[in-house]
Amino acid sequence: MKLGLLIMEGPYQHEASDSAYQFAKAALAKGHEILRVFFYQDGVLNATKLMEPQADDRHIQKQWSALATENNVEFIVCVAAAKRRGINDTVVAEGFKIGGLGMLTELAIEADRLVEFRA
Amino acid sequence: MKLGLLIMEGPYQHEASDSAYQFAKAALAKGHEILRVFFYQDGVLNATKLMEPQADDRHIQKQWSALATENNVEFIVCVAAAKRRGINDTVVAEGFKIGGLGMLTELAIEADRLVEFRA
Amino acid sequence: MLHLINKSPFESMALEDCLKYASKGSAIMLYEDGIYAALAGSSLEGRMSGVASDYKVYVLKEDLQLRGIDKLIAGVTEVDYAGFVDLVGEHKTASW
Amino acid sequence: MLHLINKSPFESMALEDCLKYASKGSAIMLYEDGIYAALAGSSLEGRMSGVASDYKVYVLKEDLQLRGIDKLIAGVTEVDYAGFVDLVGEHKTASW
Amino acid sequence: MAKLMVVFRTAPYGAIYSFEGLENVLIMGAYDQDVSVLFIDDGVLAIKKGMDNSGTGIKDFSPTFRALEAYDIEKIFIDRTSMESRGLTLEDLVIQAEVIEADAVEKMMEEQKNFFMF
Amino acid sequence: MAKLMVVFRTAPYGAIYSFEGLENVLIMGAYDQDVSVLFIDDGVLAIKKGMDNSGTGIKDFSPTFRALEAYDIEKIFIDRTSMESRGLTLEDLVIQAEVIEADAVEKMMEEQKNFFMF
Repeated sequence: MKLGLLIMEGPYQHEASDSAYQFAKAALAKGHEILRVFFYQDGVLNATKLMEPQADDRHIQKQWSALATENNVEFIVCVAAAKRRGINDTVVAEGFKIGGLGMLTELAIEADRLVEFRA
Repeated sequence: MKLGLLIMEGPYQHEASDSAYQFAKAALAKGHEILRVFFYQDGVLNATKLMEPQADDRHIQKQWSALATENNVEFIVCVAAAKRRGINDTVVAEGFKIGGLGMLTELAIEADRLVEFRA
Repeated sequence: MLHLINKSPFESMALEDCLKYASKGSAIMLYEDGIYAALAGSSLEGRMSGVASDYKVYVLKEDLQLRGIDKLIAGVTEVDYAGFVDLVGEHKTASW
Repeated sequence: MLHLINKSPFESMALEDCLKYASKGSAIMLYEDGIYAALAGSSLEGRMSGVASDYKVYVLKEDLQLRGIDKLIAGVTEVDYAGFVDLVGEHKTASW
Repeated sequence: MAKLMVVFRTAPYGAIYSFEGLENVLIMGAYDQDVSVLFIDDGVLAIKKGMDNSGTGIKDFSPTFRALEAYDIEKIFIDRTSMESRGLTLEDLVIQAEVIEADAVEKMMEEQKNFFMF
Repeated sequence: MAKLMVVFRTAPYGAIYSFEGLENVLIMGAYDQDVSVLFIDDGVLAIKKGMDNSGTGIKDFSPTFRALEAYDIEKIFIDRTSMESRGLTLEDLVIQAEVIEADAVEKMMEEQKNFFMF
C-alpha cells in the first residue's frame, strides 16, 4: 500500500515520534511504499540537527534522517508550524525539507492510508 | 512572597507557557519576587530565538525575554532537557541562560512557593 | 492546599484523581481547559455542584473569556490572574 | 475501521470516546500508554472484557514489553509492529 | 475529487490541535476536493460563540472558523451527544453545522479517502 | 534541611514526565535535603518490574529507579488504591515502597517546603 504518515509530537517528550519511526521501519520491511512523512504541530521539532541526547539514549533525529536517506522517503516539515516553534533552514537536519501545508492535503489525496501519530 | 516557577511545556503547543507568563506578570505587579523561572521538559523550547510566529499572534519568546530583562528575573533552561531537544547556546534568546538541574532543587529549597505549569 | 486543574473534565481524569486525595474544604483552581468543569448545563453539572459545595472552587476569568464561557454552575468563584496569585500566596499548590 | 488508542484508560477518556462511535466488530489497536487497557487484574478488567468481546482488540507487543506488562485480559490479541502495519493495510485508521 | 475530512475532537486553546487543524482545513479548501468537517467530543467547544482573548493575548481563531464558507467548506457536522453533554445548542455556535447522531460518525470516517483528527 | 517531595503520577514512556522527573530526584539526592518520593495514579506503573526496551530502543529507566537507595533517597511511598486498581502488588515493583492510604497524600504534600509533580 501507499502510506502517508503524519507526526504531531516532538521527540522525547512523547512516544508518538518513536512509534511512528518503528511503524515506518516495519512498513518498509514489508515492502510498502511511504509516499511522504509529514511533520506538523510539535512534530516539526523532530527535524532539528541541534539535538544531542545522552550517549546511552536513541538519537531520534539521526534515526529519522537515516530512514529518509536510506529509503529515499520524503520528509516534509510544515513551514507555518516550524516557524512558530523556532525550526528553520539553519537547523533542519539531512533528509528533512521544509514545505507547505498543502503537501499534507496532497498526501491525503494520494495515500491509500494516512496514519496519524499524536499524543 | 518569593516565587519559583517551573515551566514544563513548549510554546504554542500547550497553553502552559502562556499561563505561566500571565501568572508571572500578575505576581510581579503585586510586588512579589520571582526568584527564578526554571524551564524543564518541553519548556526549554520557549528559549529559542528562532521562533517566528505569524504577525498577528503573540511572540512567546520575546514576551518572556522582555519580562526577564525588564524585571531582572533569572531564567534557567535545564541543560539536559535542552540538549535532547535541540536547544543550545547558539539559539538561546536574551534573558535565558542554560543551567544545571540542581538549580531547580535550589529553587525548591529557597522559594516560599513553587508553581508548576504543565500539560 | 490549592489544587490546580488545567485539563478538560470531559477528557481527563485529572480532577477526579485530585479529588481522591483532597480533603473537603481544600481549594481547587480551574484554569486553561480545566474551566470546562464549571460549565453550567453540562452533563457534569450534578457532579460538579457537589464538588463546589465540598471544596472551595475557583475558576480563572481570563480562561473563561478566552473560551466564551459565561454561564457557570452555582458555588464557584471567578478570579483573575491577580486573584490566582493571591490564592497561591495562601496555599501550597499541586499541579495535576 | 481501526481505532488507534495510545492513552492510559486510567487517565484519559480517549478509549471511551472512541467506543461511543465505533460499531461492534470494529478493530481497536492499543499501543503506547493505551496498552494499560489490556492489563489483567485491574479495576477496568470487567469493562474491558466486555469491550474485548464486542470488538476486535489488538495490543502492541513492543509497548507491552517496554512497560513490563505480561498478564493480559482474555480476548485481546498481541501483535508486533509488522502486525500493526497489516492491520492498517486492512482498515482505515482513526487516531484518538 | 477525493473525499477528505477533518475531525475536531479536542478543546480549544489548552492545546494547539484545533487551531492548527483549522489552518489545515483552510489549505484543503484550496484543493477543490470534497471536504467535510466534523466536531465531536471536546471539539464542539472550539466553535463556541463569545470568545474574547483580551485577557491572555492568545490568538482567537473564532473569526477564522466563521470564514470557512468563504473557502467553500460547507459540509460541517456536529455530534449531538457531544454538543448536548457540554450544555451547548446550535445557537451557541459561531458557524452553522448539521447535527448528526453518534452512530453516523464511524460511517462518515469510513466513506473518506482519508481523514485527519485534531 | 528542607522537606522536598517528588510525586510521580503519570504512566511511563507515553510521555517523558516520569523519566525527567527521575533525573530530578537523582539531582535532589546530591543536596542533602529531606527528600521523599511518592507514586500515585498512573505513576505506580513507572516502577513495574520486567521492563524490556529491546523492541523500541526507548531508554529503559528501571535500573535508575533501582539506584535511588544509592543516592540516599529512602523515603519512598506508594498509594494503595492507585496500585491495587492497576492490579499491582508490592512484589511487582522494582523498588521497595511504603504503602499509604489516599487520605495521607494531601497531608504529605502540605508538610513539604515544596514539591514537584511529574
